[in-house]
Amino acid sequence: MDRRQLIKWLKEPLKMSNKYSLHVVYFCTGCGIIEIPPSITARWDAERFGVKPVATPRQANLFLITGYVSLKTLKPIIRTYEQMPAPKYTVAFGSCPIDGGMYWDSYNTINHLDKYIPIDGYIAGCMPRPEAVFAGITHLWTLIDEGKADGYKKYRRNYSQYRSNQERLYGELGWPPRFETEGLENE
Amino acid sequence: MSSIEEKITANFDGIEVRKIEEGRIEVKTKKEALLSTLNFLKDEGYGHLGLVSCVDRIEEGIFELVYILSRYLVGGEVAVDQASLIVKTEVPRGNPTLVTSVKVFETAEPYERELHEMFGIVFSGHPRLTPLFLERDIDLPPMRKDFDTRKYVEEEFESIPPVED
Amino acid sequence: MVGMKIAGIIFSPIIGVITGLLLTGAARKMVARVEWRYGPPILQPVIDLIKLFFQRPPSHGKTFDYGLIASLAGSIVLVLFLPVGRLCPLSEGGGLLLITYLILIGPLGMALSGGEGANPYVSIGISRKLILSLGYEVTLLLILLSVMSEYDTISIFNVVRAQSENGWSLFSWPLVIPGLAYLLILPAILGVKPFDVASAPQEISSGPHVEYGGKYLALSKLEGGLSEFIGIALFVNLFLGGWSIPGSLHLPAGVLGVFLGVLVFLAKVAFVFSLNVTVSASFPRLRVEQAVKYLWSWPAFIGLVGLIIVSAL
Amino acid sequence: MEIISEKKKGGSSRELELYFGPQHLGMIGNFSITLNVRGDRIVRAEANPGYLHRGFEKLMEGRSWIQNFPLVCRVNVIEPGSMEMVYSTAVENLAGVKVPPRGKYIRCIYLELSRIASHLFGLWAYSKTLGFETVGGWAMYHRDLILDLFEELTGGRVYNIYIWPGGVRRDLPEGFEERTKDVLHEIGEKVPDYNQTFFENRLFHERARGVGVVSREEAMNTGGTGQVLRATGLEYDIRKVEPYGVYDEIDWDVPTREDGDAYSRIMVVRDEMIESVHAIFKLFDKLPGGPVYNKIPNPFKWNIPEGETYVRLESSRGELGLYLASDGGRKPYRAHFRTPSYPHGLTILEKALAGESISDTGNIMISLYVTAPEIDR
Amino acid sequence: MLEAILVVAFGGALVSYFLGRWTSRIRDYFALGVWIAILGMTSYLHQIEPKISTFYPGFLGYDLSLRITSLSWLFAVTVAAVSVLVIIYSFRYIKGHEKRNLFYFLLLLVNGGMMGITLSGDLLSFYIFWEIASWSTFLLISFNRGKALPAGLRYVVMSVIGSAAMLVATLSLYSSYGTLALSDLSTHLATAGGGYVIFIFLLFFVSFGVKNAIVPFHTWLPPAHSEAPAPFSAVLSGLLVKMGTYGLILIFYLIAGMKIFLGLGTGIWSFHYIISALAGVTIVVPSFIAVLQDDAKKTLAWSTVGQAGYIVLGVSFGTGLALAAGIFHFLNHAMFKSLLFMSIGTVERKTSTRDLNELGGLVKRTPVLFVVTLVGAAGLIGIPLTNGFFSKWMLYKTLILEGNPFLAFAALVGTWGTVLYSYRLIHNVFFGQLPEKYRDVTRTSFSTYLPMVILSIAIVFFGVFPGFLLGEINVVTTSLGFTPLDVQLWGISSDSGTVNTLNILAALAVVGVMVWYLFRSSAETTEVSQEDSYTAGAPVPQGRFTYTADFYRPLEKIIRPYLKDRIEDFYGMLVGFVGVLSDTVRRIYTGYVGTYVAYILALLAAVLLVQLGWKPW
Repeated sequence: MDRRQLIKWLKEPLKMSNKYSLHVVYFCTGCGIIEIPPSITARWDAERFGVKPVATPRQANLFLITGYVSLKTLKPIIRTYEQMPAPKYTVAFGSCPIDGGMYWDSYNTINHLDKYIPIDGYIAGCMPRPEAVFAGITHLWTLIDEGKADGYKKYRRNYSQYRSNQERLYGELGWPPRFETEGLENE
Repeated sequence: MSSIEEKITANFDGIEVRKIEEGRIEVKTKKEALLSTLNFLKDEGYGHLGLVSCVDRIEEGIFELVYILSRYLVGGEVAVDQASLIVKTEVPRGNPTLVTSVKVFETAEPYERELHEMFGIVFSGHPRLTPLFLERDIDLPPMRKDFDTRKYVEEEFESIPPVED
Repeated sequence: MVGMKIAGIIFSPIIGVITGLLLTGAARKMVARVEWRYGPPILQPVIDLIKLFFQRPPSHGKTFDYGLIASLAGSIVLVLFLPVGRLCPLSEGGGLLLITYLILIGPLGMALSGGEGANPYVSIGISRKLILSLGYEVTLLLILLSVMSEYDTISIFNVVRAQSENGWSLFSWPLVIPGLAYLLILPAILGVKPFDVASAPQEISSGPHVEYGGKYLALSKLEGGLSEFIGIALFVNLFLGGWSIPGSLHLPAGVLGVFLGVLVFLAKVAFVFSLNVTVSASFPRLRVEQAVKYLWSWPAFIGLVGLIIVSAL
Repeated sequence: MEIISEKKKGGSSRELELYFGPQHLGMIGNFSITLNVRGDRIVRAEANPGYLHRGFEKLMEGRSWIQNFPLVCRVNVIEPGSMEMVYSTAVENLAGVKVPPRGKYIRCIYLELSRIASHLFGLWAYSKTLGFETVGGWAMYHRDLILDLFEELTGGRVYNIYIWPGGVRRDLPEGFEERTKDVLHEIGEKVPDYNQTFFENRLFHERARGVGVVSREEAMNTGGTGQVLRATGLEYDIRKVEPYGVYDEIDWDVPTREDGDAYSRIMVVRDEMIESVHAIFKLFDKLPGGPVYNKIPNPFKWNIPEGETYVRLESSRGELGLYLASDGGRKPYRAHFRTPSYPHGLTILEKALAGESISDTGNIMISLYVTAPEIDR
Repeated sequence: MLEAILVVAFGGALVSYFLGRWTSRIRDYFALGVWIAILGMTSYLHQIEPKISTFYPGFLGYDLSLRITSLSWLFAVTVAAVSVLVIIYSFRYIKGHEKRNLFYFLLLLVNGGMMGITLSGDLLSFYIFWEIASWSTFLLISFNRGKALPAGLRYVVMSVIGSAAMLVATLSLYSSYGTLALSDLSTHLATAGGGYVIFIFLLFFVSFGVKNAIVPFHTWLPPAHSEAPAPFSAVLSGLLVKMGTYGLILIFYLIAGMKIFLGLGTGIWSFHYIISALAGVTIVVPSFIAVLQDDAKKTLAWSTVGQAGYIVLGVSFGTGLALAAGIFHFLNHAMFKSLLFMSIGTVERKTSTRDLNELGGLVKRTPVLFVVTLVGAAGLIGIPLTNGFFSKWMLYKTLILEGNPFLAFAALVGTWGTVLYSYRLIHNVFFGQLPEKYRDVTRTSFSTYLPMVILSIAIVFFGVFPGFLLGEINVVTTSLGFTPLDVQLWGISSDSGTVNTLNILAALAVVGVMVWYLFRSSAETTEVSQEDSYTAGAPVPQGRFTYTADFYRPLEKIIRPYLKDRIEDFYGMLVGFVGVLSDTVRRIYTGYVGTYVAYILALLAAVLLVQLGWKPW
């Protein structure tokens, strides 16, 4: 660790620690998951950078959505995202969460994931290679450094919009609103 | 030993048996005779129900149910003579009900659940016709030919506005 | 003497916590190497801790908070009663019997805290943890009783002192038998594979830690590291002679001696720990009843034989 | 009477309802099992699929015959090769396209390689559910070596779209045979290590023996194929009973075990991997020259005559089938995949889990080779 | 003064019965007043010179006398104190019960009987009070009818056997020495032959062992404790069972004396060692049976058997430290077990079940109850800084240092059983998702909480300052001939220094505050509801998301085969056997269970034989 790093650590321990300790909770939503095991095992070893899968959303601060999102999966995704403690980051894998990808006309996959939960970064490709995963993570680092990875704040700010989008999709969601939905829009 | 085609025609009236390609025999049976046919074929050694499928013949106004049966062969046995059977039956699109074949083949249970969900075919006597894959109710079962998935996506997903900060 | 006591009170918990953290980091590195990986930096647990203290986790209620605080506090207090090298501020009171009871505070505090989390995975994890504890505790009690009977004292400090004069218990007859039994149950005490049933992430989503996020997880990680330290420190003190060096070498008196004693002690702890980690990386996890059955077969038998021999001699 | 039936349906209030998946470290794939638990014993298990349902069969009806290739390989991400094979065989059957001999051999080599890759992935998944990340890491590393070969062959790591109606897309590159053999040798050299640390590990035996037993009758009644059947001693392999490609031209064995438990299934997988390696060497030895594909008509204007076909082949998880119907147009009229995990995951899994400990949920699930995407499609 | 206490106790019982026919409220406060007065009077007797006073001259030609020593004072004051708390607790608990008048009468009678037992100066009055307590206990156990009746019957059979054994021993002593006064007997027994002493000891051991539920005689206890009304369960477990302990101390150390008691036999075949071994079994087996119980009160009942094992082990082991530990544990047990029975009683009253598999989530509704139960359970386990820790620590220490590691092993393993069932009790009652049906459980009234809060404060207080009680106990053990212990207010000396609870307290407090500060100063938390819990993504299923049923199933699979109550089976076999024998008797006494009669007849025959001068030794 050189001196610049050290100064950074002392100045902004929050950002630095969040950068170098990304604990991952992931959803095996389809193809992208196939490249997660190589990234965390011998060939690429994500743990070098402190990226490590954990068991529950409570322990995590990085949410990997590894591929297209079907209607049935989106509900657990929302629940899992809401259960993560802030600050939290989301990274979506592959082309499908961006705009539906090759499943653009499927009746069971939603096309734009960021209508329902905020996404801090996309890794394009079908599906992204492990190198792309690492590129995505290093890009997330710069976003964290610049304070641009603020999806959780955005979610808090625009919760009523997110919630209404989620409810339009499902009708009843099965759990009460996380935050107050009234009176936030004007802020 | 007579071939399976001869046996079937000998035992059932009004049944069409036709070889469609090497190792595949099509058996067309009436809706009412379906269970007895399946039972008979199971007793003949066709114990492996590979697939229960359905084809929406919208122009003819029918659903064509497809049951694919084959034998569990072992050792040196080769399937050239022991062809797989493609058992077919028809139900009208207007009133798609059929008796379940779960009692004959346990494997049919999830397949029939799926067909119920995807085509709206009601299998009477099925132990649980609960939704299998889909999260929300779609008015028209999605695998039917008249279900336009692109229009559905346009209406249901694309209409949701993006979140603006 | 008073100065040393105060130094002990201040330093031994700090040493315990830091060693616990570093051991966790080292374990991750070592396991990574067995798996042909490079592994995280050795300070990774510290980075994780800093991050966790900045997160904003949800809480499930008062018991959820205070149970965890009590758990960590209990474990830290326990370190005060253990000789860490020659630092042993409170070890003259109560001795091993007190330790066997103080050891309970950590897990039970966490169990209470997790209980209010109202998650069945927590409950299953705690149930497994208690069952597993019963499994190894039977042997551990036999071992402790052997040691206490052999040295005719209940004070752990006296045990260590006797070893520094007469040689390590692990290499002396008849305490070698309970020593072996201790080595056999040590993975279970540390909760490493094949005995990590209580927090099996692939079965019950990390068990008692399911509802912990942010600082809760941080505290429980500190507690976890500390309890690993305690498990090994107990072994080192009882069987590897604490601060003493083998042979005719003697540590100098005074501050330097205390310092060197701590270093020697920590070196032994690190050695025993690395032994366990390498073993653990080459085993799958057992089911809990298989683990208990194992713990009640050979280790308990050896422990019993040890106690019989010790009390007969 | 009503009370009894309601209890049966809803379960007693003393039973705990536990969700194993979708977001669970022990769950490989996006799948969910609802466990009704008493103590740590599973009273009843209910498989809950659909998290990966994309409606492939509907999408395929809207795309042309060739456009469907990117779709079919995505049905199963773990072993896309067999998906390509089953679809292109079906298309060939309907259109009457023939495959040249070299094409057939290369197809088989490719299929066997992807079978090994799939099995290594399964080994990773299985050892991970037992908490044995060490062996899992090794297996994942070795799988990556095979994926490198695919990358060289086709340009894609996972989704290769190498098999094509009429053959394969391109011939083997220069020196590919040697490099493949090198990789296989490298993996083969580690087999004793695998054996020592995993397959002959006493703790693995304790965890896997007698767990999740599926008897032969049960497996046959519920549509079990692949390892599930072979672990009960039945030598049932589509490559033997209905040979496709060139499997009838080389000499190879079907490994079996007798007990039908998780241990037997995993050991069958291990033996199959070794058998596949041997098969690849034999295939390379017999590899003939000549073209690797027969020309097909312009894909954009390719009408396939009316008809229907059912194709089946042996994937790494069992019998993979495709029922494909054409109405004479440019697009398939109906496609329905018969995926091996479907009966394994929805029928056999529920039965095998009942009465077992919750510790063994993942153990049983992965040993049955339940792969979520191909159930949901 | 001594007579006054008994007059107030029994007179109060009668008066409260008649008062209750008039008004229940005044009866309640009157009963409380009576026992507060008794408590006051008893406390006033603190460290009084041992004295004897005759209160009924010429009962069948024999003078009945009362006597107070430091030992009996300690027991008497415990009885009085717990009785006061139980009466306060009963206010609410028994309210609305149709026979509450009878309940108060019997409760006061039992408590009075126990006061009599502790204060009696000769074996005959001891026997009389013993019987008063025993029979009113029977009526109280069967108070709720239904399942309680067989439980009561089982108790009465065992109790009659015990009483008969005591009667035989008493009569034998009288016929041998012509006196029953405790102070006289000790001089006589010192010169008696070893065989006779063992005979007397065995008879008394049967009698007190039944009451104290030592392993072969324990079978009555679990059903009785679980079926009795909760306030009485507290009395039963905390006090009445321990009258057996008092009797044992009386007979072993006061009448026979330490020398005789410890001098019977040698090595592991000595009398006191065999009793210690029995006590060891009493610790281990019931503690693990308690782990497997589904009924909260049954768990506590089996736990009572196990804890009684610690007390008997302390009493019988024969060192001063052990005896002090035994007496100390008796006091502690009276505190935490009464507390636990009260709290489980409250839970049962609120939810009308005590099935551990049905309960759950109550911490959200009744936090105070949770805290007091937690303190009680901590005392039961023996967490440092609760009173249970200290008594157990003393016991272990003497067991180890006197060269009995195996007994120490039994005691320590028993503690692990205690940990397991205590945690399960806490977890299954208070933790987990709050079921829908308990959403509207309300907090309980002040009078229910008051005794529990007092007891829990006492548990912690005497855990931090054990010296208060140890000082008193030291006086007792010294008066029984042991060397005094080196007792301080917050500890006791050991070979390695002083166990200093204040050290532990200070360390825990300082470290706790530091950890708390660390916890508080880092990022803030948001409180979430119970429904917001990790479920692998799915919403929480209502009412079926609590892990309670078969909590220790993996363990159960291993240990259940070994933990069958074989003694129960044995008795069942015996009853069957006697039933066949007494078929003729059954015909004469139609409608009554013949076996019990056979027991009584057999024992009466033994009495007669002894009276006729048959000397089996």
